[in-house]
Amino acid sequence: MMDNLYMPYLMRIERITYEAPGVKTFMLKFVNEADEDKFSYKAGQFGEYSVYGVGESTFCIASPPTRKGYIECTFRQTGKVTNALSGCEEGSIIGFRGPYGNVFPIEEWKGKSLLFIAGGIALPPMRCVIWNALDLRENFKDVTIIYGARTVKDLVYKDELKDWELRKDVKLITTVDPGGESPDWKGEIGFVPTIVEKIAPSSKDTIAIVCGPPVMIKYTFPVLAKLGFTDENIYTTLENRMKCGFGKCGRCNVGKVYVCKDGPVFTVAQLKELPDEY
Amino acid sequence: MNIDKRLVRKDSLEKLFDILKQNSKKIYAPVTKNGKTTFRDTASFSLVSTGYIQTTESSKDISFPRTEKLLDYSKNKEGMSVKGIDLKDIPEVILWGIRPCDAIGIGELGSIFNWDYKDEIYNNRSSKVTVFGFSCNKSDEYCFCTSVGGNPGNTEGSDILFTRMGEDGDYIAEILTEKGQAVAEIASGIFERLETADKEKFLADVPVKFNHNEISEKLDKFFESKEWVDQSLRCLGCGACAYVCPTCACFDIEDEAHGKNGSRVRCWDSCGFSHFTVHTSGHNPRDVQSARWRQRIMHKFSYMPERLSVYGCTGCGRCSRACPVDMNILEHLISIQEVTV
Amino acid sequence: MAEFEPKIVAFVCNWCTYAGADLTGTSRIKYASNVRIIRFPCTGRIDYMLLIKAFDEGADGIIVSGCHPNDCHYTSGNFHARRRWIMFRSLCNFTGIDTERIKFSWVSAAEGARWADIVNATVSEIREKGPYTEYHKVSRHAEKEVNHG
Amino acid sequence: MVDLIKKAKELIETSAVKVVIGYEEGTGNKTRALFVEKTEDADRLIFDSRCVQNLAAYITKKEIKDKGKMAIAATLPVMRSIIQLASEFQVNDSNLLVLGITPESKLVEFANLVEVETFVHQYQIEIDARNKEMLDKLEKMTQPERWKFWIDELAPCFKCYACRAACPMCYCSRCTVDFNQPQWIPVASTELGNLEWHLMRAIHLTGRCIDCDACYNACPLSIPINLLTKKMLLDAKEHFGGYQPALKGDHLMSTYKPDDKENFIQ
Repeated sequence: MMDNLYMPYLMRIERITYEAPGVKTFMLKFVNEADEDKFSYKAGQFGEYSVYGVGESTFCIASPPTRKGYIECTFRQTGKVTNALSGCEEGSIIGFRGPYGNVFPIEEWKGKSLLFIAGGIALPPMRCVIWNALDLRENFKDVTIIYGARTVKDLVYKDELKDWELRKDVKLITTVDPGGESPDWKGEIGFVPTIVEKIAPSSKDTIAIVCGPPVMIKYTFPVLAKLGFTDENIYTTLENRMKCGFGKCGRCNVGKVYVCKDGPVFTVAQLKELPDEY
Repeated sequence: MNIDKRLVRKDSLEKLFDILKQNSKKIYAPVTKNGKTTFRDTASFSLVSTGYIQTTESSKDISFPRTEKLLDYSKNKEGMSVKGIDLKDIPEVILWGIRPCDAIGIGELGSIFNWDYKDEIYNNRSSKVTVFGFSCNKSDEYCFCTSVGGNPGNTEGSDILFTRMGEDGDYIAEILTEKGQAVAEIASGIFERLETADKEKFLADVPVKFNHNEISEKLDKFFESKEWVDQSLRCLGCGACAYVCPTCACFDIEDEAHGKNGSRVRCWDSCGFSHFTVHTSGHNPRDVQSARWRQRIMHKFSYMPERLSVYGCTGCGRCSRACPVDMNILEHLISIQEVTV
Repeated sequence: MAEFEPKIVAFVCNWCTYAGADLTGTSRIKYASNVRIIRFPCTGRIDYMLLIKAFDEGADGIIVSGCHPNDCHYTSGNFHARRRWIMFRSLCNFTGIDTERIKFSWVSAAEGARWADIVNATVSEIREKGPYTEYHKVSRHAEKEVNHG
Repeated sequence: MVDLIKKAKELIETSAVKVVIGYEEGTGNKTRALFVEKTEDADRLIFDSRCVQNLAAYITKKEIKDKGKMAIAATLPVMRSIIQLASEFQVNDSNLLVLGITPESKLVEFANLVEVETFVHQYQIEIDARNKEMLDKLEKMTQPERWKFWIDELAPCFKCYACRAACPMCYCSRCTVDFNQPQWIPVASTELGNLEWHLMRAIHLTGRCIDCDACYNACPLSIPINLLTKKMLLDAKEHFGGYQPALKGDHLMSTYKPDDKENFIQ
């Protein structure tokens, strides 16, 4: 590993969960136990997942660092590598290198309320920090999760959504876009920014974490501002195309900021400093 | 170490080459083909080009090959075996005849490959290169090393720097490093005693064309300038500039599969290509050529100085010479300096 | 050392040659087993890159075969293909690709014996020529040592 | 070129076109493309024997097209490219005005592309003596010699794709080499990958290339890749009768004749 930055860990796919059309979660375990001992990460970091013979693809680690012995990733089948990953079976071996990037400053959030807002396939990067916070539940005041997807079918982590719904210490609001509801849908109907506005969570002592498609993010920030959230208290993640993951291949930078090294976690205050190149 | 200045007679250069060859040194030297001069593994001194102002390609290929294997894998019954390249396999080489602007580029490239994460593949390759620099006694209108802190007789990056005394003269050899010393010892008879020598008077005159500090400062607030659009209109978006550049480091990582076996390779890429930053979703953060041209200039003259404390440009002028549509970097930098924001 | 057994890839159309090859089998005509048949809807679908890739993946010879002129299931697929092969074969020849290793033929659904003849002739010719090392040598970049320049 | 400057000014002034594409003095005794959008810039227009870049490469470029109707100073190869592009529905009379420059360096004005076509058809595409000689030399080589020649020639290619970028016919927004499902041609520069790329390029240009040498002129390593397309041009002529780009009619490689002649299909 020291000699060759590009050498992935070998990981065995322990379990595959079908989340939504085209979306799967892999539970991965280190093939070599020695690798596992060396490995540590924090919520918000990402890695390069590879299918040998096909290539590498960048996505977040979706499981919390508080759960040891495995990592999980959730991906949507869209490109060459995710197609190949999707074709993998339980027991298959894939490559993983990482962790890369910065982290959600969970320690700094101690004593505050947390508001998670996610849309579609952007729940996975947030799931890591949600579970991280829930595993250290006593550190935080209110925990609110607002999660929306296009249709009921597109909601990911359906089992965990049920868990969160049942927990007394979590307030979960799920929503689907108008027209995306099923006859038995009991959640909200409407786009995420609208629902945030309707729920109107308090900004007092609260950190907001927002992940989702660009259009959702674009319309959610003003709603949060209206609710009194300052730019320093809203966190989000950026995703740009990457190859190396550590500031060399030259793709992911937004102005002088490298998403792979300075990100992927940014506050809105930091985003406002960046040129429009993401 | 103290710089050891020696005399190498013009007729001894061939002898030096032969001695190094006899000591089974791999020598990469400038060779001309189709009218273009490039560094190639060269067997004989007779093939070595002289008189070139600058080679078409830079010498970065030696420490950062255009295509280089990162690892091999093979799928078998037990699962998978993966083997990284063995750094011990990387050969020692002599890089013969590079210009000071290329020699300085090795370090600039190195600063990218060592930004936090140490890229030992690059480091290993570049540590195994002994650099025989040759000062410039000629320059052309594309040269601007002096504007980015270099000069035609700059010793930085070379292990031995040769400066020719006049058109057809002998050489001053400055032995600059232990690596240079070690190679010089193999052919100690070649390096004669030198009484006094002032290499400065033999060097090309490269006037300073712009103030690079001023440019960096200006670029900081130049992102939204219309200048990028004006400059890049004729740019065709090929990768010629990046591929001949001694400090362009953008790369791609790809797998090459053959049945159950294959390798992962790293290969050059260019920020000028339209698909360079495109997301799988189709979204492209740099979706017009002007944004990509801006990235090239900003990276070299703003981001690198700020983040890595080095310039991403050595003033070799290769990109301007290689450009099929005459995108002249010097001209564009000067116009950035002149334009009012 | 055992005698060299050439690897032959055959790109054939579904309607004529594939059916012809099927007939060879059902007629119990014995022929060389060196050929891997890849079935296409029509010869018009057989892209140049497929032939190039076959050599890349280790083929020593290639057979491309479809319906006789005027017999195309899609009326003109083989005419289009023929024109492209004329140019492609010439380009291959010009770049020094051994065009004797690419055989083109028309084999109808009724010509089972003819298919066997073509395969046998190709196999023996390629066996004579030996493996296509000239090509395979350059195709395995990854297997080469770590090189410069 | 006084006529051209005058015409360009008039076109911009009357808003007949938004941009005039021509040549200006560049650096290092080179000329380069100029995009005239303001009348005062028209004075920079020049034309002489150094103006060989095929400007037709710009007329399919999004950044230029978005400006609106264009006029282009077009030499014979540029006009041929335009006709070929028009036949492939990439340009038409409503978005392009051709300011022809005859081989005698005279400005000719064309009302429409049909007139351009008529003009172009007065001239045959001829391969120059130097390249003809090179082609003959290659023809006379044995197959292994030719193979070695091309592997050696193409080995330095580092896939900067300047050939593709400079070619007016390479206007695809996504080239075959940019596809990765499947990855037909390796992304990296490798011996075989380079050959595959240039084979693919040549075959995709067969019957479309008008022999302007833009690819060769753009190549920073001066690899004689234009020999491949020249060979295709000559062969097309031999097998299917002369080749001239035409506004209407079938494209050479997407059509056939029932009596196309060959001697290699068993």
